[in-house]
Amino acid sequence: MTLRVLLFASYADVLGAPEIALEVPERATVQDVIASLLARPGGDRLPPRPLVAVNQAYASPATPVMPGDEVAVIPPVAGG
Amino acid sequence: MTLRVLLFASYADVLGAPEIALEVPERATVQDVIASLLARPGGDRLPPRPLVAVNQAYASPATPVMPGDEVAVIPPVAGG
Amino acid sequence: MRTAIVERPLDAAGLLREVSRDANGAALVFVGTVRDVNDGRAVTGIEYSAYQAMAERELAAIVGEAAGRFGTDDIVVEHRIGTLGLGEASVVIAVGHPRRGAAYEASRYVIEQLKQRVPIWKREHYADGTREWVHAGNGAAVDPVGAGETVREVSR
Amino acid sequence: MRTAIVERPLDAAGLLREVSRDANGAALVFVGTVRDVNDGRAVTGIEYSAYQAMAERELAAIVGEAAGRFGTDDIVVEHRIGTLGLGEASVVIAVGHPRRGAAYEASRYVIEQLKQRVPIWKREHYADGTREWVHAGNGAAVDPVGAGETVREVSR
Repeated sequence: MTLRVLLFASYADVLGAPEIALEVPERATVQDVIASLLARPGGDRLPPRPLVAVNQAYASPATPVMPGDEVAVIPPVAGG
Repeated sequence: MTLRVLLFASYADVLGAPEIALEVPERATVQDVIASLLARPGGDRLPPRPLVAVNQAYASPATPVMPGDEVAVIPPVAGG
Repeated sequence: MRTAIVERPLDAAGLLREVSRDANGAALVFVGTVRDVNDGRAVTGIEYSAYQAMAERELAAIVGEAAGRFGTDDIVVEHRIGTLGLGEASVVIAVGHPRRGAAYEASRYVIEQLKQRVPIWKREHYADGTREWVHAGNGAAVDPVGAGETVREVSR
Repeated sequence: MRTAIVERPLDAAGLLREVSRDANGAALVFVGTVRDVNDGRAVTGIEYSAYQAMAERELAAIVGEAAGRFGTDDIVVEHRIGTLGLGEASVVIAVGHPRRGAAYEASRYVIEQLKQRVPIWKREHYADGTREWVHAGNGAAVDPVGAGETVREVSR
């Protein structure tokens, strides 16, 4: 299935876009999303376990993702 | 000798004036000032060991006082 | 560093500007105000008085201590005296610092020391027309026996 | 309670007014600003960006937690995004509370949680014309190998 994945800040820079369409297996989890991202051009410059949010909430690697979910990869935050 | 003693807030109320002239022995200390104050009308309503400042600094009971010193009796503070 | 005991309304925004410099990443402004209820009684205003010369010295000493201890000269404190209405500011403490942790610590140090050491007193005015000296509970109070006005211990 | 991620200059005095009520004896305003030097390098400005929808949710959640934990609904937080110059405020946290201790604790809770959880990022611009993403050091960073821009870990 195809997922829409949001990228921010340094992660958007290294993967070359603020948003990408990612091909993942059916019944995929956050871990599958990460594996798919790391395999893309520039993905070798991501950390091995980046933080991911699903539908605007931090998610664990085991969290399932479905088409239509808002999936975002979150670089270390630096607000304040 | 005669000392000028400043009184504030509730202490000025109970002793009836913001400033009084107090008769104390030569070579008096803060403790003598307190004893003399407690003996005045209204002095029974002061605490037994009120805080005293000499020349605008908190003083101990043993601190000597001299004519010309600015002596003040300090009620519990409540700033802020 | 600047400290003052004043008889005019306090300007928190002005003090904030005073401690803001490009070298500081954090500024903290504490404002103490007159509350409408204290210890269950309806308050209509507070009358602050000071042993002004000593209060100024003591406040300056506290700010000097905070500057040395927490590593910033950007500390400004003003305490107002006179009669204040509800919601009016009695004290403003502004601290600027390169780092936020030290800004919080310096601000807290100043207000706690101020409340313990600076010779300022307050008399609350109540909705029922009475008024009372308020003591912070950290020292000896006037014996209220026979007093037309009483003294209570409170904390804020 | 009110929280917002905004693209305009912040008004600390306005937020202070928003949390000031006659029932509160204390108000505390924290202002985070752009520093001229970070880690020894001359900074000329900072570009803040956010995952805006999630940042708003996370910020509101933090303020809700602080309200419950410290017992006040008078908490207002605004975080600015976009490009900020030296000395400009990136975040303002205003807390009103009947008692000062809880005001300090609530304010500190909000800024510490904000820095850990709210998806906002910053890129510093330096006097030498370069710019870098700044990471707070509490998570994984981009591997800088081969990068035209590098990522550093800092704290404020």
